[in-house]
Amino acid sequence: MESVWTKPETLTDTRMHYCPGCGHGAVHKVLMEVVDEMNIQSETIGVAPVGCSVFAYHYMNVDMQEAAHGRAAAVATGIKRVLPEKIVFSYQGDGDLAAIGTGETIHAANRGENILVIFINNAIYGMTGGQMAPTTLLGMKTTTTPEGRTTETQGFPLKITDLIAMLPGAYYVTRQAVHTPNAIRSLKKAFLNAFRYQQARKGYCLIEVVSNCPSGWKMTPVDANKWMEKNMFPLYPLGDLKAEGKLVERKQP
Amino acid sequence: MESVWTKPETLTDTRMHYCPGCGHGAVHKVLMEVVDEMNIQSETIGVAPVGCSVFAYHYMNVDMQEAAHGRAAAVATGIKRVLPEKIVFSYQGDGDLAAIGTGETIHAANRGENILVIFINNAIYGMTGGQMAPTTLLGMKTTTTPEGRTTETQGFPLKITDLIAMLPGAYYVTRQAVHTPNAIRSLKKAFLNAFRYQQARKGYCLIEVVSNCPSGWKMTPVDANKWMEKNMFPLYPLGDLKAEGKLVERKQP
Amino acid sequence: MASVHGSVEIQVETCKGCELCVEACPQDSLKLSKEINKLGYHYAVLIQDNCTGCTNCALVCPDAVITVYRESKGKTASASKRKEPVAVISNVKSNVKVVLDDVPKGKVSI
Amino acid sequence: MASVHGSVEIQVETCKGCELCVEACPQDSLKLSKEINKLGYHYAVLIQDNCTGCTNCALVCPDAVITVYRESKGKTASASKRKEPVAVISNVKSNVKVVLDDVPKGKVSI
Amino acid sequence: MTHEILFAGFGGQGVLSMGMTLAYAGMLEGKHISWMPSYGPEMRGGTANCIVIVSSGEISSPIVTKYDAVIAMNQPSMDKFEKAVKPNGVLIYDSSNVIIPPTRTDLTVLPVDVEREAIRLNNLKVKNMIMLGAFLNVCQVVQLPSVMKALESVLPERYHHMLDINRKALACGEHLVIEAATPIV
Amino acid sequence: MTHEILFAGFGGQGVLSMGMTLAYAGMLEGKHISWMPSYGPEMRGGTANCIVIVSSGEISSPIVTKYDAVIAMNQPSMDKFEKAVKPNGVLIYDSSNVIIPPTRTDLTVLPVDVEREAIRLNNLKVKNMIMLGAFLNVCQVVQLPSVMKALESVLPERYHHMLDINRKALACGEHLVIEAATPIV
Amino acid sequence: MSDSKLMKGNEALAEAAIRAGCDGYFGYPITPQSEVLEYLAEEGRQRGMVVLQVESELAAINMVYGAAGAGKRAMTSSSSPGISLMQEGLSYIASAELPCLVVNVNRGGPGLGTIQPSQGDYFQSTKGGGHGDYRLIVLAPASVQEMADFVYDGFDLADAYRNPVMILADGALGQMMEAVSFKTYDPKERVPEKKWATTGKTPDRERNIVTSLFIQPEKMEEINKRLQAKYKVIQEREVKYQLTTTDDAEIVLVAYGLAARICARAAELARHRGIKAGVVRPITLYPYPYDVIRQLCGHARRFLVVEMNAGQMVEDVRLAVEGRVPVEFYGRMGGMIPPPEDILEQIIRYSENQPGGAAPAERAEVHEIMER
Amino acid sequence: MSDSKLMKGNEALAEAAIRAGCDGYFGYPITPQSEVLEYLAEEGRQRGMVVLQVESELAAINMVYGAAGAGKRAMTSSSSPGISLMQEGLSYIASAELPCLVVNVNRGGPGLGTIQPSQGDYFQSTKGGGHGDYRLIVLAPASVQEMADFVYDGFDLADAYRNPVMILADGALGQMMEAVSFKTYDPKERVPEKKWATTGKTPDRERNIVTSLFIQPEKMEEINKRLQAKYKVIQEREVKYQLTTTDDAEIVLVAYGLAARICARAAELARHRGIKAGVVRPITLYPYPYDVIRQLCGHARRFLVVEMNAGQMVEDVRLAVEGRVPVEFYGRMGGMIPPPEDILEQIIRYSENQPGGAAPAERAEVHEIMER
Ligand SMILES: Cc1ncc(C[n+]2csc(CCOP(=O)(O)OP(=O)(O)O)c2C)c(N)n1
Ligand SMILES: Cc1ncc(C[n+]2csc(CCOP(=O)(O)OP(=O)(O)O)c2C)c(N)n1
Ligand code: SF4
Ligand code: SF4
Ligand code: SF4
Ligand code: SF4
Repeated sequence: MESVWTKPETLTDTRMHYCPGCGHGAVHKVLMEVVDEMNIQSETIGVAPVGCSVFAYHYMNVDMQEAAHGRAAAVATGIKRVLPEKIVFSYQGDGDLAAIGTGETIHAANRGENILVIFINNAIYGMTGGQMAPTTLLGMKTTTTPEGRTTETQGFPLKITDLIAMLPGAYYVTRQAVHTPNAIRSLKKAFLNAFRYQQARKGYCLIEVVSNCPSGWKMTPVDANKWMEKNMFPLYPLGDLKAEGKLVERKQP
Repeated sequence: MESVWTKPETLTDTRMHYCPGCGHGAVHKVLMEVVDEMNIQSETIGVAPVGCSVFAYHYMNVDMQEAAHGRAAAVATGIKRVLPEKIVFSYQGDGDLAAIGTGETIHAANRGENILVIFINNAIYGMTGGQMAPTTLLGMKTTTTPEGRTTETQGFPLKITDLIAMLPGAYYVTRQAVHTPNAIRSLKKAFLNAFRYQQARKGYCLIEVVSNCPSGWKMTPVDANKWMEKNMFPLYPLGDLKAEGKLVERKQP
Repeated sequence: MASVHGSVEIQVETCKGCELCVEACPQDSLKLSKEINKLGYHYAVLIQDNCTGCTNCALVCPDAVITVYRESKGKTASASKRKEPVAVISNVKSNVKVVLDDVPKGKVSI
Repeated sequence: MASVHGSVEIQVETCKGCELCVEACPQDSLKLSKEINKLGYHYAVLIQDNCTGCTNCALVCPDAVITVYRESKGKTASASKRKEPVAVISNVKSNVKVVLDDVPKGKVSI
Repeated sequence: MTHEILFAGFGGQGVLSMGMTLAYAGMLEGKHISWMPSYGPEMRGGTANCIVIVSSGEISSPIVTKYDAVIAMNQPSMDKFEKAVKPNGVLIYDSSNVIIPPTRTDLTVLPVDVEREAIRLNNLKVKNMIMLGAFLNVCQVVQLPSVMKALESVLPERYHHMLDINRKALACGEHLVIEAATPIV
Repeated sequence: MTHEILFAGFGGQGVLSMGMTLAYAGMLEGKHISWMPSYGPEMRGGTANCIVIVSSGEISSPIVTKYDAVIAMNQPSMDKFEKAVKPNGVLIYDSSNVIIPPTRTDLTVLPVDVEREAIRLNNLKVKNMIMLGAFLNVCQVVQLPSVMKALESVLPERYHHMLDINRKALACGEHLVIEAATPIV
Repeated sequence: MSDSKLMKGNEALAEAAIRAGCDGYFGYPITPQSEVLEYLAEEGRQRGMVVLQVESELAAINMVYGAAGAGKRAMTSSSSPGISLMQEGLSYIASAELPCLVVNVNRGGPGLGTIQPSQGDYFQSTKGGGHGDYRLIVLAPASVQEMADFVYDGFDLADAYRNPVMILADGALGQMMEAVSFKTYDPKERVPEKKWATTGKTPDRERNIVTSLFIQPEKMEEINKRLQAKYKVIQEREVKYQLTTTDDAEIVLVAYGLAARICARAAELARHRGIKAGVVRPITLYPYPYDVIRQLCGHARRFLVVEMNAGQMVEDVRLAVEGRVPVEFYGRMGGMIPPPEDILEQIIRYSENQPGGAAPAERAEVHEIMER
Repeated sequence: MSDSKLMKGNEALAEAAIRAGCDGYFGYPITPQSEVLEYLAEEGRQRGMVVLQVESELAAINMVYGAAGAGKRAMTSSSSPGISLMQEGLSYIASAELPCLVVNVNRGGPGLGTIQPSQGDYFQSTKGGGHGDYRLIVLAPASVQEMADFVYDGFDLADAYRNPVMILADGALGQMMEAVSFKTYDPKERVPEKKWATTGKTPDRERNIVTSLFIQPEKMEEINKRLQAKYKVIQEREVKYQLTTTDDAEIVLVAYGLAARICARAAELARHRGIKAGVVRPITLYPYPYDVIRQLCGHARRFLVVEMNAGQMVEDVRLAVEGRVPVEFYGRMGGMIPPPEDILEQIIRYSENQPGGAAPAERAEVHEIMER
């Protein structure tokens, strides 16, 4: 027989430190698959966040920089501005991108930086042990919302991707997932689009991946994915929010 | 004859340091007028920004705190959370609120902090001598955009008020001005609303005041106001963006 | 001649001569003086007695230096209350082309 | 019995037993082993020879430890290329109630 | 009198709570105690461990490098800490997880097949308590009753339905060592 | 030979450019120079000032507190800096803006009615150059031609159409002092 | 010890904050101190305290500014990188003279570094990591009990001097468990009236303004003089330290926090070998116990400073000793903890008067570096 | 001096940045240094440099991280409060060993303070305001010419040691004008090849990773040792200072930046009065010229440290002198500049051996403070 699916070459052989079933691994895999297919390893520079994916550079065989917590978009801007010919992406969690990094996130998008920002939304702070994230759902229990998130104290889940889509600087904004083979296929297309747009100097692209955190959620991976479909997708519906610079009409939940 | 208009009592007699015709003075005046009329001087705590209005506490005869550049919303949050019965407002310029303070601005709104944020949008950094602001118009010349603002380098004017209006935590979001007697009357109503909402614990209110900066714009006050009507209002149309928690339908330019 | 009679009091020493009141006055009752005050500004003055006390000038004045008075309907002005405008200039012509030399530059910058 | 014939190769030592592949497999060809690997995980194994090589398991596997093979249409399998699943377990019953004791807690936290 | 003890094993094996239970028992007996966990990376997959000091007097350094006793729940721990036991100290290990037994001859070495016992108790979550029981039998750092009592505080409320099985495990562990005395490998 | 000079006045009176022009002229003549402005709050409304040092040798401190000459363009500056002039130094001031004349008798005091001259030149923006011209007449810190030349570099391109009127102002200032010699108050 | 609990340092600190009457806690998670926020999120909220997980450390320190300025007891906690982000805020708080408590559970740096215990932030804490001339009062606990006790002291000192107080611990102290008991403490009795706070301008007083802006340099210098005078008083009144067998010590160890406890053990071992060793443990890192160290120069033949960093406090020891006797340094970096045995080794070396100490690096290494 | 221009210090620095081949400038306006950004926004952009006004100092320093990590010459500039916001970023940059230039045009603090010139950020710059053990190379210009020259030196040093370099000036140096000339300098010849930079992984090499994360303490300690070894070399090789009439000086002034020039004048005046005064001006504040100061203890009867702060560098002088002779301090704070005459007064006082110096505050004042 011949192999019909093998690990992408640009993904290193290092065993990933992620917990069993964690979405980070899947996203890494698809991303590197696209780097392989587009044959852009030598022009790609990635920026890792502070978060569980802080070690992304152990697994992605491309030049990478590890940014301070929340500053990945600024670091990516610094790189892209002095190396405009290269393909630059940042990879960030919800705490990194939507809490401490809010300013850098919004202004990079508003400047229309010609970069790709990958946003892993698992509604929790995985790395530090399961605290509330800006995207944590109402009523969701975390180590810092033991009674569940309430609007009085912690406000509302922040749909930052929707805000970014409103900015004229943002060219392509989409929300994806990695829980099923089809979701994976769709995410792969999104990555292809984003990198092609960057090559064409179209400007800022944001790909949110609604993902899981079995450890933080205290569920088995299989249950976590089920819970995600049931509870996260309604608030964070999958699909394009902005395509080719135009807002995509979609009924808001 | 009897006096039909006199300086509000809560406005101190200190001569304001603002340049001739600067909108800051007018906003201070209206704000204190409302504090007088609502008779809330003793419960009101203000937060001054870093910007030309850094000395606001010289002119407003209420307890005030001077916040670090961009952190006024955080400081206001700190005050309001420990003194929930008081009326708390922050007063910020566009650099303070929409550049360095982006994170604090958005998260205070998203938490639905029960405070009023007053946002003076003069499309420039007045205090530091006329550099570009996030709200600076495209093509507008400033000391840091000598050729005029271009999207390539500096991105787009940031309509942060529109973003905030999208957040469920924001209850009342409006855009006002101070260039005519009617604008002043309308702004006064807005202040009254916001303070009443705060007393009723409705949550976060944002009042943007599209204003001028004769010095920064290098125009006489009269010309500045004309220029403002002609160039700023189309991009920053006056009126409510969100009333009583609901987005107000309005055609975006 | 306006139906309602009013008047304004302007603190000339704190006026910054921004001219916004002049612009806002529907009666053209205001103008900038030829003289400058201690701060070097040409201050606003009432130049005609046609003020209706509409308060427009006071509303737009950023420095709140204008107080507006109005003939109270029904009752006649009690001398005590009545106030004269502090400065009225008959001839505002001037052969000096006054240039509002660049609006004070170096403000406090932090 | 599936029309197309395929098979998978699973690196049992790096598998973390997350069971997502098991979930994703339309043929129910996969299951978690009774044994644990060096890392203490019950790894995925192919338990039936009905794999169609649809690649679903490989696609969802977060750790990219699955390689998928398929009978190439037209030509017969060249022995050289053919690979056997590394581990096949006949009886997956077990009298030990295996509890996936709390998913590794103390992850790197920064 | 001071006991310096190290508990080591995989992240999931509950070595930290083993130590915590012992420390708590020590506290209940009015002794000075300290519990110093390893935290961070080595806890994932690799080994977790904690140093427990139980003493009749003030404890200066909570950090030591030589131990009166080491409890090793897996091979990596054994490899890493065999040499850290003081001469004539005690080295107890989970023989179901440790393939290569220790080589030192100046120690009391006790292999314990906690796996087997756990299966007998039909609960793999109490391996650590079985081990603790076994340990307490050879080193009377604290009294078993104190440990039983300690469990109530160490186990979070929501797990109190498991108090009994844990107590059973402790007891069974204690009795085990008698067998162990005649080495079972 | 070192000249330490202070220019002071309102923000809008162009005292900074006065000093800058002098400094530039000094540089053109190959002298060592430094220009130290006051910056910040006191510039709004209040007084702005700058210290200009022109010297044949290295300039150590650009900051001094006593001056060979002070040019005061308004009352506050006069009040503040009269005492800062070195004995036998020069104190020139704009008599159209200074109501209370200086009282020191150990100085060369020169009131100059720049307002009147400016009106004569029908341009109130060149008061500062009139004053500079007057000053240069009493203290030949640099040669007038150098100053004329300096103007080209100090005036931003977009104002070069005003070079002439400024030169005129300088000249007229120089000539003024002859009158001033016989004090006009 | 019946009333004592077995707690992590971080938990003990959090529990003490509640008992000390802390009105508002504003924080952002970071290892190795997230337990503080987590404990308060559960216990604190239930017991009526304002506990907010905020968007960043920047927001946190500025919320503390606001809450402290409003006259309430406010605090935040973080670890090294997060504390670096608070430097502007701390400078503002010190300048506006607001009382508050900031906790740094120090981890190994620089940069993202590691999460293991470190004392690498000594300079930042004691000399001022923010801009301008200001000082934090810095308390260095060495046990879980002190992690709790110093919270009360911290708030009291902060209120007494209207100055920010920092508790500088390390990851190990935050994570380790010891028996801790909580003293009876009634905030109502302790918290002074705060006439200066912004609580709303009542007719009976002028408005209160909390600011750090004094644009006129003359005024700003006055403020600075006031601050310096205050620091002088603090230096005179608030120095705290602990001496262990220093009376006859010929070799004196100087260390703080966890390192001090390890040194105590090392000194003990040294004395078993007949070496007269003692330990000075600064409890307040600012104000610093210069005097006591100077006095020890009498019989001490040598000082050995032990830190979990590259040598920071050693400068303060040198400033105290002023060359009277040699001051040696031994340190471990990047999250490594020096075991008592290693320190003993150093003691022996020096008591035998051998040269050395922890050489930063070999010449070879150095060249390798330059060759890069 | 035909080729020389009359420029503000800020402008000269900006012009030099362009000529030094700075590829990217990322900054945020703040007085008294906004002219740097403004000059570059016009001149720099026209001459092909990347010049970005960004949303905050935080963003700026992290963009510098990115650009420097990409192998380009990157810089930012700010003033005190803005620099405080960069402390986390600076610690990251130092840890990841990225070469870059950071300019601090120091103003009076703490807090928002004033915009007048100050030297209050000495500690922050030299001891590390950020977390962990790291050092910046700190250059202190004293003239507009040096504001320009030190930009070239700064970039060269940064590249040579892969270390962030800070130019620490003050508001006056930024705002004052002097004649300045620009040397010929060809970046192409000076910028070394940066094999470690992230420029895209080509087949011929392993991927490059820029990071400051070393989670294993053993590894992190190695990194720290490497850094310390590097700093040792820097301390050995890069110390720069200027001596003025110190050969026979009995009273030696120590000051840097603008204060040093004022001291030079004061020393001159002192010598007119027959007092043998001299000045040591540290040009590099890190590495610090400890040795030269130590050597001067020979004939110097006294040191007088003059700073525009409450006394920060004086600690380094004391560390050098180690009590051999008295070290006095005179400082002005909050944006005040000490005129030569005042310093002369101090010199006279000390040469007449009177006690004193700038007493921080009177006892009375102190009490007043405590009474608050
Ligand atoms: C300045 C700073 N603050 C806080 C932290 C601690 N920290 C590390 S990762 C993280 C958040 C991780 O959550 P997220 O960004 O959602 O990524 P995830 O781990 O969930 O993938 C935090 C708060 C830090 N390292 N630096
Ligand atoms: C941390 C910090 N960065 C920068 C500054 C300098 N600064 C003071 S005010 C200001 C911006 C003022 O503009 P804006 O907020 O629009 O208010 P305006 O002056 O226009 O009213 C800046 C950048 C500062 N004081 N602190
Ligand atoms: S903690 Fe959550 S996000 Fe982090 S690796 Fe584990 S599962 Fe993934
Ligand atoms: S600079 Fe602009 S904003 Fe500031 S006071 Fe003047 S006019 Fe107003
Ligand atoms: S509006 Fe006010 S400040 Fe302006 S000119 Fe009229 S009176 Fe004067
Ligand atoms: S998905 Fe991958 S890691 Fe998970 S069980 Fe299957 S093979 Fe193992």
